[in-house]
Amino acid sequence: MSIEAHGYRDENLPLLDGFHEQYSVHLDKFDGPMDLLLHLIKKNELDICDISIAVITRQYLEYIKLMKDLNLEVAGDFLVMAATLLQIKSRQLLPVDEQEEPEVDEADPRNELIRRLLEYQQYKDAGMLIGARALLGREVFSRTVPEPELVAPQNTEGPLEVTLFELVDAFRALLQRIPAESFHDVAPGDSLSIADCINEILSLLQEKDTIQFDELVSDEFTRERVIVTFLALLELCRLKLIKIFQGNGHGSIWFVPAVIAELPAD
Amino acid sequence: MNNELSSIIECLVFTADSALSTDRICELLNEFERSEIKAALAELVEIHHVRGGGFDLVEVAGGWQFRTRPIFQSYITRQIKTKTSRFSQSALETLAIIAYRQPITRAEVEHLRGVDCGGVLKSLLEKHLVRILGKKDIPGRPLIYGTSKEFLEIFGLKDLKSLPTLKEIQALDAVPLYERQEELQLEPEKVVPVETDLPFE
Amino acid sequence: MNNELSSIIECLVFTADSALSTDRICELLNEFERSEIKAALAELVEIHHVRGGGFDLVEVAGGWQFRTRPIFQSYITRQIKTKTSRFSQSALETLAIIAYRQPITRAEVEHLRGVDCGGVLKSLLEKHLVRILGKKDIPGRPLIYGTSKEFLEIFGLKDLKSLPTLKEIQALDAVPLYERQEELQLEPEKVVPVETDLPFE
Repeated sequence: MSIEAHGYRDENLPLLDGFHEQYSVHLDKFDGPMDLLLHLIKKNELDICDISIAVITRQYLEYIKLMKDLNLEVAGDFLVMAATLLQIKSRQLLPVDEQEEPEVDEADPRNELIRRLLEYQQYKDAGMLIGARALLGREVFSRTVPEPELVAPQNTEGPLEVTLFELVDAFRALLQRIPAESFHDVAPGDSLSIADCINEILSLLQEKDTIQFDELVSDEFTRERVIVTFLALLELCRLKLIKIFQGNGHGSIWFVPAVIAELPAD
Repeated sequence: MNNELSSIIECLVFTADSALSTDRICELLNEFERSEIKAALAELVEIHHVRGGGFDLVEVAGGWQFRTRPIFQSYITRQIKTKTSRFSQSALETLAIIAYRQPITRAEVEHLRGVDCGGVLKSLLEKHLVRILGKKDIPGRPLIYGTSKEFLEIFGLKDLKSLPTLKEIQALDAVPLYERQEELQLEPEKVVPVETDLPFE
Repeated sequence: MNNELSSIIECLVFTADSALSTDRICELLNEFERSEIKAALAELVEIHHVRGGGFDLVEVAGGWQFRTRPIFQSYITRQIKTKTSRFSQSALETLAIIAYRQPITRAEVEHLRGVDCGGVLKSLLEKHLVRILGKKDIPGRPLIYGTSKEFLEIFGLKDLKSLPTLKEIQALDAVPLYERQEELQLEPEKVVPVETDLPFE
């Protein structure tokens, strides 16, 4: 768990590669920078609410250096925290401006970090408590053998049980199975896709009968949004799913569903 | 029951996936004598018989099993009739395609799945998860499908816009660190907003 | 037990394939009053608790289920494989944050943990411990997450309210963390080396 125990001991390790995994196991014990900070605070027997930034920062950076010496990838998250620590440290070092009124003197620069650490510790402890419970399928077990009658073919009257993630995951699995070129608009990026916009309009039309063009773009009145919405409407019109009206000359554009609700002939 | 062995055997029979033979119990609990185990089993049968609950410990072909008492059969049947049904993989896949690619025709769904979807589509229509939006203006005028209001209800979605995008799900995949850093630069909203003033490294 | 209703309920709970909610029992046994059913359930819990057999009737995830008592774990695992793997610290931390703070976005979880959580989140989603609740009505419409019914089932929680309160956790803080960790290491059964199903790290 600690760096001292497993890190420095073998500095002249001839075949570092072979031990790479062993190292990473120990180093990874820290689930991120917050976890490492908490460890350092405990190790130095500091009070979270009154930590010595100088001590913690030095040890934190040593740890990161150790990770690098061991050729371990240092996650960006660790570097962000290093920057935060250095920032706090530098703010503490700045001479207090005597011109400034004492009333407005800045809050302790450590405060935000302390608040985050306290909060993090709460959830870390909560996680430990939850993890210490007797788990189903591990410490406790429920009955596994179904009653013979219950094996009977399931009927379909009951409510459906499925999660959203399963739905998305099914689609994702499908996309992985079929060649990418079958899809033209799989990854629309961050930009709006016409397909999304069509979905949105269809969904709105389930709720009301008429929609005004302006309503669709009012939330997000950008050039891109207007164009995409317009293209979506044209597509819907082409598919004969909606009818479009426009009031006088430059009046509002309205549209209504033009659904032919027919049942499948089979 | 103050006999710990009985409780242990009860546990084993309870969690076994089929009837558990006396031989097998003796094998699993080899620190106990066969005679002790047999006595404990007899005691267990007696305990459950006397308390007269919903189930009994019975010896069926090949071993021991807890079985509900036949007089309650009619209640169990009620439960089966209204059991929640789970989605088959093909139903889930078809529904996902329709959800993400609507408005879509059956031929398009089948092209993506590579198999006939008539049966699945019919069952989704019957469950009111999918509805017919209209007819497509191409030769043959095929029906086009989309998801229904019930679909949104089942998945707890406010509207179709709330469907997670594939990109969002894919973003959950752990990305190697070096790649992740590059990605951070490319996606400005994802960068943690604070703590950027001090250049480190 | 001379109460037939108790036996019927016992039957239903025993044959159900997951925890059976009080609502569902009332629905299945609509010829009985809800109050009668609740009294019978309480009686059943008592009966099984008193007899102290291999399993108990427990209330989890808003429902009722027979579960073996934890002390018999080592006997049960002689015949069946454990299905649930131990959770890594990052999985537990993430679960705790989601459980206490739901609905919560990935960015919020990551802010609290100070670390990227994509991989952990995905794995929790795949294990059905966490579910997507929808999208948050803020710019970018990020997905929001919450814990699932399976989370309560696996961790044996009656409902979210039975999570340890954060106040209790603070009280626990009186014991220094490292001492607690050493304590854990002293118990050999608790240090399980493999984490086969949840490759979080």
